[in-house]
Amino acid sequence: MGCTAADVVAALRAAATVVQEHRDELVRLDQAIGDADHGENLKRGFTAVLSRLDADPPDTPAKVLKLVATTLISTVGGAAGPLYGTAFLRASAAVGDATELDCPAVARALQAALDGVVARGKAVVGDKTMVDALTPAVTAAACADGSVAAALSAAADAAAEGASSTVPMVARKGRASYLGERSAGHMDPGARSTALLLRAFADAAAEA
Amino acid sequence: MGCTAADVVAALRAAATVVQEHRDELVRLDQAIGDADHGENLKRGFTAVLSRLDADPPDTPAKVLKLVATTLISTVGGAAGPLYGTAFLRASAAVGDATELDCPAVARALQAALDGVVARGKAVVGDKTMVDALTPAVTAAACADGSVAAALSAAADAAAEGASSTVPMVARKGRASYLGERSAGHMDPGARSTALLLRAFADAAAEA
Amino acid sequence: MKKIINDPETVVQDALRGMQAAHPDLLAVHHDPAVVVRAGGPAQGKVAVISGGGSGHEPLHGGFVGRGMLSAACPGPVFTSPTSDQVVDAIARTDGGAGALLIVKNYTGDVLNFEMAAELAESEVRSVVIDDDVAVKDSLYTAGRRGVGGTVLLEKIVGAAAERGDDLAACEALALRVIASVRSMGLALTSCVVPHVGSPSFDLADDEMEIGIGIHGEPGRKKVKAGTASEMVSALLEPILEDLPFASGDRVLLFTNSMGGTPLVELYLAHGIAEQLLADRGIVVERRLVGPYITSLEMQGMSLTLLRLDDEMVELWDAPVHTPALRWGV
Amino acid sequence: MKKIINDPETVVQDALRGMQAAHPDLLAVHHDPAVVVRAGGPAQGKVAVISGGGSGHEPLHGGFVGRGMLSAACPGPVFTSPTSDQVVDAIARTDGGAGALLIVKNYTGDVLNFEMAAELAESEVRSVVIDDDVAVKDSLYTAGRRGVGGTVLLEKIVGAAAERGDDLAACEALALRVIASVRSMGLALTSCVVPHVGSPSFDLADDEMEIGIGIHGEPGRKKVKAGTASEMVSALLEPILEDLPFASGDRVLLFTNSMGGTPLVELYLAHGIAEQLLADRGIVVERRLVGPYITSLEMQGMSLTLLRLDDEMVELWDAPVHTPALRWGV
Ligand SMILES: Nc1ncnc2c1ncn2[C@@H]1O[C@H](COP(=O)(O)OP(=O)(O)O)[C@@H](O)[C@H]1O
Ligand SMILES: Nc1ncnc2c1ncn2[C@@H]1O[C@H](COP(=O)(O)OP(=O)(O)O)[C@@H](O)[C@H]1O
Ligand SMILES: [Mg+2]
Ligand SMILES: [Mg+2]
Ligand SMILES: [Mg+2]
Ligand SMILES: [Mg+2]
Repeated sequence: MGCTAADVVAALRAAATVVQEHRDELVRLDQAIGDADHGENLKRGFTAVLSRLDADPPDTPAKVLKLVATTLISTVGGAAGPLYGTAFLRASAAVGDATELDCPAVARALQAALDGVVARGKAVVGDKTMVDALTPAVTAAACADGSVAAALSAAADAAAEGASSTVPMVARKGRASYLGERSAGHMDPGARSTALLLRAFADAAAEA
Repeated sequence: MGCTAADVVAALRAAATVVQEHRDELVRLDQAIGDADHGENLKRGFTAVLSRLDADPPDTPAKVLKLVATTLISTVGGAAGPLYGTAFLRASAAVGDATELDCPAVARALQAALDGVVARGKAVVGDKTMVDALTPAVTAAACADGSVAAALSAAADAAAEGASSTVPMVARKGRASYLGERSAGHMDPGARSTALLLRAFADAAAEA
Repeated sequence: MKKIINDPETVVQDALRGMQAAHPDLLAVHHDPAVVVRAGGPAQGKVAVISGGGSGHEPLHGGFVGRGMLSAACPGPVFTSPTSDQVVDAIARTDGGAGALLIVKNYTGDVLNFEMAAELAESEVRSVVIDDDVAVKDSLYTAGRRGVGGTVLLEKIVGAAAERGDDLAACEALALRVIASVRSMGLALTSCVVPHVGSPSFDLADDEMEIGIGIHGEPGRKKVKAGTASEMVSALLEPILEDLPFASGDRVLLFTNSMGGTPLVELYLAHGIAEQLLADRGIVVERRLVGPYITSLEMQGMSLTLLRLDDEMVELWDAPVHTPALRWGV
Repeated sequence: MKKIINDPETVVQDALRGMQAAHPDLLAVHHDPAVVVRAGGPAQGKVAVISGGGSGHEPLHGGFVGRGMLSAACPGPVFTSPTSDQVVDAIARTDGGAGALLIVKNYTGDVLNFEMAAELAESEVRSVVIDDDVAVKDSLYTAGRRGVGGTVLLEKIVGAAAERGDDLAACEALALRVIASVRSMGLALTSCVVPHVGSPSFDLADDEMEIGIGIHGEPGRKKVKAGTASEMVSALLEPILEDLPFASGDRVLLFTNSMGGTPLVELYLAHGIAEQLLADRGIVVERRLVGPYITSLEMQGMSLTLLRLDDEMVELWDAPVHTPALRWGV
């Protein structure tokens, strides 16, 4: 049992809904240590993703992921746009032209996404960025029983923990780093959005 | 018993003190229906009057009044500067070069001051201006017993009543007129300052 | 009150010192009495164009001193008209033998002080009073309409006429033509804070705006709920259009002005709406000015000014100007 | 939140429409992706100088598009860097065969998006990153210093070099020389309000100021009691002087900038103090710029920028410029 293009589209619809629901929370997190736009940026991006998926749904998982990538790159702006955009672009490349993704393919996609974020943003674990959520998620996404839903759920749990782990950190990358010590005590908005997205993907996979 | 140049100087010192004490009140009155500067304008003017009187005290009442006039004209600005300046200029001219002013001379000076204000500002009683304080003051400044102090005291009382009478009025002159009906319910700052000045002059005369 | 000042008593003087430092090639600032004059002394044979008023409206008037605009500006204390001494001094410093035209905004204090100055000055002097604010009823029951945004356009156009050598009577006649053709109105979203007062000049709730405000923190026609930009622009433009009235086919200069605290992004947004509304009515915007040119300290809000143009006004508007706040053609 | 807008979602687009209406002779505004380019098409053989960044800093960058300065500006959403599409589009619209220099303010978002654009563009592209804000420690533990006020001076000087025909390598080298010679720092008395947020970006008590703020409503180095103007100017100037460091005998351009909501009268006052402090240290102010040129919406506050000049920079600063916000010599 794998993920078809339609499943990936469904997962992205779920993600878009979650982003919209958490827009204000992400704005508030970014207001504390950044410039108060992360929720707005992602909302703009995923709203565009939805309308492009509606207009012309691609027929392979890779094409869906690539459409998401180019849409995020052209609509999100800020740091998150190129970072999430690169993540989806690399994920798309990692899964080839299979019409259905099995669990190892999903795990490869996650690993490629992380590699892309790191290549672009040069952050390491502990810098208080989305890398602190994505890194443990990749590690946790094991395919023991071959279930995509189970792998994604483990990844989402790990990402949530990773996001929580950013609270005490002092930021060393992105806008929050300007605050120095004053950045401690707040969760990183990008880590939080990564956790939210993975949870939405996991829930969608469980329902598929 | 008349007013010498020294007495006029003393009266102006008293007036300057009163203006300083009531600076904030006059600012607040002007804030309600004008532009919040009347107290500051008069304070600036009378501070300059004090320092010029200190530097070079003139030797006749007319010269004292003229020095006050030119000082107010060159330091107060706004509507009040030319109006009070003209008032003192006309008062100066009205008392000639006598070295002491008797009660009729003081009454003449007051009448001349009022005429000057009206000539410059074209306001009539009821327009909600200093004319509403100065007009009854001139009428009340009778010289029945020949006492300058008594005449000024009567003038000051009448001016205070005149100032109170401006509260319900709708302004037809000056900045407050822009407010139309909204100007009613507030005392006119210029009428209030006229009453304060006359009270200061009267008290100084009583002490002389 | 939080302001970048040392002492409320010396704000104007201290700011003038900074202005002199910022524009050594353009301005000569004199203190006691305070007068800002064009660098280089009086231009022989040219009418001196002089204005002034309370401070707190910067760049008006000092920022408009220079070639092709004002010969001198007389800055009063914040929101208080200058004294006649200042104006007399300005006339003496800039009259190059062709007399002086005084541009006076219609406020009792300004009118009285400039009037005294005209009486005292040794030069040939004419005065014009600008009263373009349609928010005030022009009747026996008021001090008449206030002079607001139209002042900037008047100073530019008459300054250009004086620069090309028009005589005093011609400058005065042109000024009266501009005054007859220009109308303005403003609104405030927040109040300003006068330094020597320290608290807001008027109160506005979080969802209110004041329509028809002047430039001195004096309250306006009425408080209303703050609506959309489109509603705000209509609320200003309609009374202006009805007043002159402006009609389809008129050629106009549209001046969209910030009261000081409104950022440029909002001002451009409002300007775009105003252009559209005018286009809808067949009124042709031939020239425009957008920015904070006549302000009320840090007040948030805007004003619109519309000038009906003729060919001569267009030519004079386009003529070279070199001042701290307006510069082109040079 | 009270603002002159119709809808937080369309603020930038609506403002761009107004900007186009206000400057039909200077600018051509394209939507989707949003790019502001010089009217008249690409100048053949001239290096295209392109910048961009989040909106809300007006007149930066769109107000600096025109002869002698920028070829194009890419306006992002309020305080959010533009996307790479916008930059790619700007390059394609303005490259006249001599390549494009991208001027990037050092923020992670701007750097990443411009970097992607440079990878995707079909033209020869060089990028320079400006990071003049001394309030931020430039270390491994930060994203590096932010690009702030120096950007305006950089765009003017490099724009003039491109206009006179310098090639891409020369423009890049000059830009790096300017970046190496310019330092800035800012403070805020009040916070701005981002339209899509609706509440202040940071809190400040009635007697506090935030020293070392950036231009995006991000908090600064520290909160302190708001003092006098002299204290404020010193608090900005001293870290700047120490950093380069600037020394007695240095020739400089002093740029006194309003964050948007601070009125001109306060800005001139602060400028006068800064000139005096520099004179006291034997630093020679040869050129100056005073006004709101790189802002943070309605934020009250100011920044100071100091550029150490050489003869070529002076010549390029003085060269003709014709943009909505800066104009001289033409
Ligand atoms: N160099 C980086 N590497 C990885 N993630 C980063 C980096 N810089 C910033 N981020 C992430 O981007 C998030 C901010 O995104 P967003 O607010 O949309 O952009 P901006 O900071 O440009 O306003 C941060 O919370 C952080 O997780
Ligand atoms: N035309 C006038 N005639 C007489 N008094 C006037 C006239 N206009 C204004 N005033 C007086 O001047 C006072 C305001 O003075 P002030 O606040 O110092 O000047 P401004 O109105 O220019 O700010 C008013 O309260 C009123 O008493
Ligand atoms: Mg952000
Ligand atoms: Mg007043
Ligand atoms: Mg006043
Ligand atoms: Mg951002």
